[in-house]
Amino acid sequence: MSETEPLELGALEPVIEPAAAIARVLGQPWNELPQDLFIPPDALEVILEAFEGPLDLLLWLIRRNNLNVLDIPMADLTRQYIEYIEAMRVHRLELAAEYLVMAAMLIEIKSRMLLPRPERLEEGDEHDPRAELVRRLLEYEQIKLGAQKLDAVPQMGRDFQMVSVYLDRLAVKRLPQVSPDDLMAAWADILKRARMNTRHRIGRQELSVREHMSRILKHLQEQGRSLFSDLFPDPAGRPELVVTFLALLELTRERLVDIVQTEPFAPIWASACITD
Amino acid sequence: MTVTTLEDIKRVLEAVLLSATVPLSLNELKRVFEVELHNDFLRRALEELRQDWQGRAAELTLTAEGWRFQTRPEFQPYIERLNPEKPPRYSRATLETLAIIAYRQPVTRGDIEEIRGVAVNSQIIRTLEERGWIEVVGHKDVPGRPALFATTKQFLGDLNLRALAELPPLPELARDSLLAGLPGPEAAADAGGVAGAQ
Amino acid sequence: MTVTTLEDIKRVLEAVLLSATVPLSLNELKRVFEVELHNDFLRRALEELRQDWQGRAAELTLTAEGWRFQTRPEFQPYIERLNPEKPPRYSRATLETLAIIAYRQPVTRGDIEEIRGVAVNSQIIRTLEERGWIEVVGHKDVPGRPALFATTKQFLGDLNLRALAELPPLPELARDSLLAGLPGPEAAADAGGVAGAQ
Repeated sequence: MSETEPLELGALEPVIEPAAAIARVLGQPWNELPQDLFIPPDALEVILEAFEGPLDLLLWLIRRNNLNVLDIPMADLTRQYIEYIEAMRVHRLELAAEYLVMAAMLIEIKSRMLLPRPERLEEGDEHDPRAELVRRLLEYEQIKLGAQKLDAVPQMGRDFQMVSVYLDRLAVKRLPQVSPDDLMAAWADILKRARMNTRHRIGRQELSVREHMSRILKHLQEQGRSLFSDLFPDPAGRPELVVTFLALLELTRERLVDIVQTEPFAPIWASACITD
Repeated sequence: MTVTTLEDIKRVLEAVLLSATVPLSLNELKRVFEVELHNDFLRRALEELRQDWQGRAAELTLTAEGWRFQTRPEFQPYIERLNPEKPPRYSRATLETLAIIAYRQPVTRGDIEEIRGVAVNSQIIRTLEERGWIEVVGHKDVPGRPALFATTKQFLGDLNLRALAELPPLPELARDSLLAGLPGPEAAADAGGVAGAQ
Repeated sequence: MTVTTLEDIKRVLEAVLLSATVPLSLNELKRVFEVELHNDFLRRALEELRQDWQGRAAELTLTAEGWRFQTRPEFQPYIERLNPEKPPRYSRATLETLAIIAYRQPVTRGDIEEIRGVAVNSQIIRTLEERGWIEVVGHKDVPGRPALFATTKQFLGDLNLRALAELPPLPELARDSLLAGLPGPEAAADAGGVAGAQ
């Protein structure tokens, strides 16, 4: 994948550095990479962009130039880096700072190397001031290579696509499902409402109308006909009288009962209609 | 890969159409190839691809918007089980109407209105009729000769019942209190009789 | 349609997987059928389906996220010609950050900075989070309780991996080469091998 980018230096020498080491200044490729840690101030920005940080730069210097990082003339390097502080104050100081930390670290290592070594050297590395730097460089290099490998793994969206064919959701219309229990629940709802209605109708004794209708009908079927006043129960409260009267009206309306009065103030007779 | 044969072209079309999220026109499909392909040739490749997919779970179709792969309708129930949309539900009014017809059949619209205490929306009756769950089984011998509704065999089948008697029984208490609150002594006899007799 | 044969099951799996917009786990695929299928049976059907698709434009793969159909990489140039909007290529900084999280997880920002030797740009973390590749899996029990980052299932899925163990192995580097300031022969071989393989 990364092979598509120009790799001019890489073509000449077997370095592991990816093409990113080649920076571009105002669109022109920048091929003059530093030979050591001396970076001309006018190229610093380019270097900062070309490398991912001081570890990257250091690694590149070691790998490409076979530079012994510890043989760097530290005095010159220090002077140079102090100049950078001035140059970089304007912008990207925070990035330059990391390079300065690295320079300081190198100087520290160098100075420690100059000091007489302690007697106990059996464990080797632990007393080697370079150990920590080497560990970090190795770890960084490993991650750097890991990142390249990771980038080479085929990626969804970049190297292949998820297949997702059209699903015609409207093709089959979904119908509500009803279970027998739903019906029972619906019935219970009707009931609940009915009960509430009943409570409101207390005193109207609606059922009584039908009851009285039945009673009157039965009475008339037995008796053939009856005096209007005999149809009313005795004794009866006002509600019952009203309900009986309503029952009679209803029976008349339904043409189940005939009510006859031959002349004003004559007795009123009720009789069951003859059914055909 | 380089496209040289008709098979190659079919494979490329397959890849492009399988991963597309919208139907693709012939012109769009043409753009995919380095070399300019003749429309007829492309159509032939698409037609062959369509036939290759016969008997598979998806089909290549040409819609007004272009070519696309889509799953065959018979697989939809399976796909839906994976990602169940909230199933649609009948309104309370519809369910109550259905319950009244199921438990008290045969009933007229008037009966339903009387029991529910509100007018019956014609749309509800139509919905249940279209579903094939209720039907008119006769007309009541009263003025206006209103239709008598009853449930159908399909209703029993869809609810996994062998007979109306398998409907959940109404609790005794409920029946009494319902009847107490509702007019009609004859209704009492019916309600018990219908549920038991079917 | 009713599912009775292995072929039927394969067709249903095909329909479900072709239309899915996300990879599907074995359990999700199981849910699709009315009858409970044995895992081994389902795996066998999937394996057969995978083989049926050999030589077609798409392939059935199993990743950490589950089963899915995906186009074969060789068709990507054609698909891209249709849809020239390419996903962004990640910068080295982003890739290195991702590599640290992938290989060393769970890690804090501080860990990443320690390894890379430079401050972590918040935008990089955000980019990877938005891609759904990394997530905060906890907080380190140190002052400030910094967030611990790890890669997600989707990261594995997008890279076609079933587990972290399938990540390309990190090269073993010889420390001597650095210590001497000179590349050792084995390091050179390693490095050359890696660069050559890309």
